[in-house]
Amino acid sequence: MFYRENGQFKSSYAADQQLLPILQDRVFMVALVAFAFVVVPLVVSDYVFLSLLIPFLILALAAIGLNLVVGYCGQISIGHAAFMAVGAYAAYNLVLRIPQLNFLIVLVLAGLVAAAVGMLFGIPSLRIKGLYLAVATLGAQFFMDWLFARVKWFTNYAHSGSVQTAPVELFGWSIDSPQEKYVFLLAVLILFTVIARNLVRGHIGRAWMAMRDMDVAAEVIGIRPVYAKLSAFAVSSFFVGVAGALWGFVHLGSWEPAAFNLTLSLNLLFMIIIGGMGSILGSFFGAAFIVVLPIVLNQLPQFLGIPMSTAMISHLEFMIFGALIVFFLIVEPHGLARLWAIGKEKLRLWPFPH
Amino acid sequence: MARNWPVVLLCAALLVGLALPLATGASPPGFYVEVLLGGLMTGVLYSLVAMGFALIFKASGVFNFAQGAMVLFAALAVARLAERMPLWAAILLGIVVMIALAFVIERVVLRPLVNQEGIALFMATLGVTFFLDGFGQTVWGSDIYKIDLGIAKEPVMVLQGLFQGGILINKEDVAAALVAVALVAVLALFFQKTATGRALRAVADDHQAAQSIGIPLNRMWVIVWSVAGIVALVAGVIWGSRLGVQFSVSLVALKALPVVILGGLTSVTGAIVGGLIIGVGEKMAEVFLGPVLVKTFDLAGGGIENWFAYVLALLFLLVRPQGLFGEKHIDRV
Amino acid sequence: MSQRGNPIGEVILSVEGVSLAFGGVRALTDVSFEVREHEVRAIIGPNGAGKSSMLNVINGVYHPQQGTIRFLGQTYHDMDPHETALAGIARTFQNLALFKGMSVLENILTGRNLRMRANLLLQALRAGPALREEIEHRERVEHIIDFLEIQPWRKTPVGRLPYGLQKRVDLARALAMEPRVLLLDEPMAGMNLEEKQDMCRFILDVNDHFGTTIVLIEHDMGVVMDISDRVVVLDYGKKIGDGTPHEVRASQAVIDAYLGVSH
Amino acid sequence: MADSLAGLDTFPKLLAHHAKARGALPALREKSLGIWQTWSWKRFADEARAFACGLAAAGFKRGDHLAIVGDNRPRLYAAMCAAQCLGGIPVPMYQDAAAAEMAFPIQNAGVEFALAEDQEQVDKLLEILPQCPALKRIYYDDPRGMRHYKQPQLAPYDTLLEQGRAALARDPALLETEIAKGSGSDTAAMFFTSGTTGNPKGVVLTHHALIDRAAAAAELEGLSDRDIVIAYLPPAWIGQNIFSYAQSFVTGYCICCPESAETVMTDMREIGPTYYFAPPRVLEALLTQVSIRMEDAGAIKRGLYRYFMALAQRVGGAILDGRPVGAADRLLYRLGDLLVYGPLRNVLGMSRVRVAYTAGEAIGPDLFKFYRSIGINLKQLYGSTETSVFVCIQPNGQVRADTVGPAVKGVELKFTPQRELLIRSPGLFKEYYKNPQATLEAKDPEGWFHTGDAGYLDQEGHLKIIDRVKDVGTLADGTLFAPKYLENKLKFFPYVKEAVMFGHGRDRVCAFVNIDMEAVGSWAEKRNLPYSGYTDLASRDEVFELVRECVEKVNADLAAEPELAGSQISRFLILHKELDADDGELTRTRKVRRGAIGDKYRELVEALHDGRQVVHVETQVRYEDGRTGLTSADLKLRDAKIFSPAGAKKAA
Repeated sequence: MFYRENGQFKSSYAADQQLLPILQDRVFMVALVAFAFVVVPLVVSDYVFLSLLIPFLILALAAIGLNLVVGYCGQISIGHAAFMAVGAYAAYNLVLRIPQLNFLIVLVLAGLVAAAVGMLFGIPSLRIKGLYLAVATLGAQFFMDWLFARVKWFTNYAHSGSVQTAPVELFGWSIDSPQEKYVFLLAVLILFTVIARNLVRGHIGRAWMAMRDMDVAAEVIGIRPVYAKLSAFAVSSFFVGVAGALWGFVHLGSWEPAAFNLTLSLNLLFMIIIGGMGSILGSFFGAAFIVVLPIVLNQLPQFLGIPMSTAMISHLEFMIFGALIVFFLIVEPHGLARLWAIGKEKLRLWPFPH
Repeated sequence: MARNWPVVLLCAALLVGLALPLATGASPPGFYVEVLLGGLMTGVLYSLVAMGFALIFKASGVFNFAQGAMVLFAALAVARLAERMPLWAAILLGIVVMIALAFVIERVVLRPLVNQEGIALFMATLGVTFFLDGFGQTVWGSDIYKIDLGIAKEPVMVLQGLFQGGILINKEDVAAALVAVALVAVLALFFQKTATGRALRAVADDHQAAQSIGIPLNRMWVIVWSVAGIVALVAGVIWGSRLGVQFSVSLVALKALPVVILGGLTSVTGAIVGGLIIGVGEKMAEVFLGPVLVKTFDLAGGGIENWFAYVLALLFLLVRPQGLFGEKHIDRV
Repeated sequence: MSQRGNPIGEVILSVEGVSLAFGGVRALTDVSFEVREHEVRAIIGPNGAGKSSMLNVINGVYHPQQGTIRFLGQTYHDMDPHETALAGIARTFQNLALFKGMSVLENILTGRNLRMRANLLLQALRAGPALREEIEHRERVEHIIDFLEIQPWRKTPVGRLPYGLQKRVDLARALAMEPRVLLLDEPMAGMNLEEKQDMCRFILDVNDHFGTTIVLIEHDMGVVMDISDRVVVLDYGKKIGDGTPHEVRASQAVIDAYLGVSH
Repeated sequence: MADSLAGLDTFPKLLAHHAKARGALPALREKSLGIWQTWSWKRFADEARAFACGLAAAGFKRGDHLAIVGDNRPRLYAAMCAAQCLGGIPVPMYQDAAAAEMAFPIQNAGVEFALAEDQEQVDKLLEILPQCPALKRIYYDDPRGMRHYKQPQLAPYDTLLEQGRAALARDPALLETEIAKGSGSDTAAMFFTSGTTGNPKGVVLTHHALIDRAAAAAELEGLSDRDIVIAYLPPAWIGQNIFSYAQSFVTGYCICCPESAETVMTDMREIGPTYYFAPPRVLEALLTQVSIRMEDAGAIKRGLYRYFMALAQRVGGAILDGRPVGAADRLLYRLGDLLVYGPLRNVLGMSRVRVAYTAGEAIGPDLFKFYRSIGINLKQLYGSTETSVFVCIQPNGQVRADTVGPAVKGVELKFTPQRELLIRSPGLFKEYYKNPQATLEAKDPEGWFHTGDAGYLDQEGHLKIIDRVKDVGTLADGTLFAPKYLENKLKFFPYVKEAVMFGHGRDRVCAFVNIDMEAVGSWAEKRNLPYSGYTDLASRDEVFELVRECVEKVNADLAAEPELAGSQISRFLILHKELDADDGELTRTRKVRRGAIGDKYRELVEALHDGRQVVHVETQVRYEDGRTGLTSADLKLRDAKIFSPAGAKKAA
């Protein structure tokens, strides 16, 4: 309905392959980013920042990471929180042991450590297919849980097993207030989103998708399975590792190993199933959904005057998550992102139905 | 057979590891046998859950992540029902509940997703896991509950003549093991001797062929999920009586996954053998390897049984991807 | 084959004494034949004769228990598919094996993957060399799209295309690899007459225009006789005939195999 | 149009001017290899000059003809200009013509050089080579499939271009001299018109004629080098060529060539032309598509569409014409523009259209109004190959559905007593090539061109065309009978694809009808009416009823026009096959050949007139591959109601 595409022709491949080829999309995106950077910090309350926006931004980043390996490369992982943990503890130890290191470098290094560990656990994917990998990654989850709980060096011999961090400092800017955290995270997320989009529309992204869609054919046309799968694990773990470091440093501030347990892994999976596997945009939808739903569940019964215990609410949350996963798999296996795409297509063709 | 040397090597290493505590004299023989038996006991339970898992995978190609959740759900059901009725009635009712659950899952989840890829079905069982965890705790409550099987829990000293100090054995454990073994036997009979069992095996061998000779797939799925549910219930009850019924049971039950990987996804025998190997292996590792690790690396406690099963399964995967008893898969292009 | 851009050359690929078995089932028994550069070589035989297995051995999907494949003068044993791809062997599939989550263009671009070099970091930033590379290969792919006349569908998800067109995309993807030898596994299976004619034309055009050597499996005997230079006949995993279409048609063993005379 | 074109009296001179004045601006775009490949004016000029030098080197001389066979392709346009540079004459030919049809123009024009787009066209030229011994060089643009052609006449475009480049580098002045030698009175191009009978005639047009008319129209519409045109009709038709060549050379605007015939709609959506020409049949096909696609929409969308289209019908035209409209309606129209008209224009690829023309045949008032009501400035013009197109154009604000507007600057109109329209204009053709007799018949010594069209000027000075003069006849009782007028009225119904009227010298009017397969097919599907194909559908009683309603509506309309009320359609039949140019029933531009049809189906005409109810027919049809076959059917004949003339007494 809002699309006016006449005259938006491409006279070069660069223009044809740009991120958002349609003018209206570019305008919308610029407006959205401007809104997020300028308007949101001015009007939103601390509560919304802390309980909604900050978790959303970090979880979106993690979901993008998981989506790269599961949604794009088709390699199932149910232990991605472990790589978040690796990122978080790597960052913790880097900051602890090399205090003068710039936090951005810490993030990159933490991501690299996570990538290395991710690759290690991705190695079984070379011998085994699909579902077996679930077990390998589940192993990673339990092993990492154990590692960070038991090996004292990682937690700097903290008695309780939990670690504390100071507020992040960046070029003299102390990222302390919710607004500052939000703006910092938003910038990081946008950067990583662009990187993810670039990767998936580059040849490495096509190699991943080829492995996912038809691995034998992919190998026959010359795609090296080792490289495709391990690079997917590495990049994915890098993203997730960075998200883990941010989750620890910016969102939690102090945490114990249980912060990155199996539940978080499953939640990440939930996000990409609901949001849309094989869609960067879907990762955002999924993250938003998982952040918003508990809050709605907490508020709604109150609002309707139905008393409900917190335990009840958390059980209800589980049930809704479960039902939604099955629902989406049956009705729209490509998740909210596909619904969005369909809506967009309808707008482009409006008033025609197809 | 030359290609099998890594497997041989791995098995040999396991055996050496198994023998090491005894050979080095790190453990008195009596204690060693106690640990071994304890491991076997847990292994039997793993085998039970893994059997349910392997059944479902064989018959419907579904990699059922919800097996652990089913164990918890069944255990919760029995525990809470037993508060209002005799245990046997609670168990019977629990079985009815599990069969009903199988119906619902087949109707709501499996049937709409028929012919989907394995990964989609796996994700669906993830959804079922979420749902069962939430639903179970909503309906049955989320505290820790006890199941009292009515068997005395005090340990009995046996074989005092053979080992110094004898071996402590829990009566309940023995009873549980017997029950499990009986169940395995019944299941084996069911598959070998009954028409339904044979139909199930036909389905497992070739879905399309089975359908073409008139075996109703949907009903088979209900049966197989019911059987898996009953197996889960037995496992849940036994576990519940030993450890109490709580959320962590579903995590422990997840160990069925490495078990089937080790044994081979499609093999019931594999599930049984795998369960025993992992049960013994992790117990041994925890008891004998754990302290060594703690001392060497200054760890904050052992707990390696949390991951040992997975690492073991992974090692097996790398040398023998199809598992001990699984069939080798050939790609068709 | 009255008109041909490239005269048939030296032996480019030879299959020497290949035997293959799955478990106890023998799929191929001591099969040998050669393929010359620029020729169109057909492999025919009744169902279950081992034709597809033969292709799978040539491009490394299966590894034969005995025998070797010589390609471009080198002997290969246990070569994996991506290695044969790199060496210059491409193939299409009997049952469509397109990447269904991608558009036509992306599918064909994957055929260029083995020639794309930009590293992860460059791709992540889509920095100069990565972007240049993308554009350069896009242009190559566009020529193939043009050649196979699939322009109106370049941005369509492959799953939405009719069967015949998907086959063409499969061919385009293989062509994008710029192979020396192109293996076609029943390129015309399931097509209607018009689609078959188109596909024949495309195969001959490819052979003529790019000089690609073609090895194809086909059921439609009319097609095989029309477009191939030489034919190998397999039956129960054994070679029972080898020669020009004319010779093969006259061979008693071949006639027997096709008429089902017992052995 | 900022720059003065004084002294630029030929196309090559204009091209040189643009290469200098706007060298970097796009002159031509072509969707090729997935993107819009762009030629700047400089590139265009370079290509044309190089090719010209190549042609010269190959022996192409002043006054030689260059046949150009193919679709809209930049290199073919460059070749047109290249020929003109040397004082030669490009002869664009229909790319969809059969080989046999191409022989006459090539023989007639004594063509020695030809440029073919691709293998398909080369094959046709080679086929007629024995009949055209003069044809000595055939160049081809697309080398695909040409590797094995060994004929000595053949050479690729690229080779000639390379030779031309080399020649140009050796002697740059030669071409300048040749271009300077050209003058406005030289022949610029020759277009063959497919007459309804006999051989086509080569219409000779001078540079001056084409440039003068192109400039006059450009001035009227205020065209500039920022306009964009999509070239999708055959370039051999003046109705494409004037827009994609002559006017572009005058204004410097950009021509866009679609990737292929199948992708025209998509390509047009991308390009978004600002200046657009479409014959009524194209507009009709588009509207049919819109209607059919809208029928699949959900109830809300359909309701919205219906509501706003009704509003547009009421006020859309007035708003476009700048006439006063109530504030509420204006506001609602704005809303409609956001919700329906804007998106619709976008989907049609017409969001940016400032000026759109339709011509070539009469356009249905509903069809015409539809486009105007959704805010597309569609206008009618009148012209022909012989007049370099622009004779009459409807100026903005004076657009009517039933007239074609007043004369464009420089044109004089007058009428014979038989109402035949005569034209005198700077754009008139020089002659029919090698056909002095036809030239004499068409153009009298005073310079008036006899159009053969019957019509008159209305009170506002707008031209109204009724029919061809030779077709206007009388019924047996002397009543005026204008068959084309009736046919058009009937064809304006979506269910009727073609109609042919017979009545001259008879006592009543009878009609042949071709139903529109797409429209009637979907109508039938909605009613669960099974059918196996055209013939089956066309013989259904339900369909006859449908057509009868259309015929009776036409009759009711006619009853209101005093002069034509007597010529209402009293009987009709639905023809068992679709009229086809390959069977000689339509011209290449899809006009019905009434005489040929009347001869071919004489028995049916007689049956209609003598009142039979059923008649058995067998006809020969020619299939696409050239084979012929027989089809036979029992045809039903039906009566239609005749209305008494408004306030009159005469009953039928």
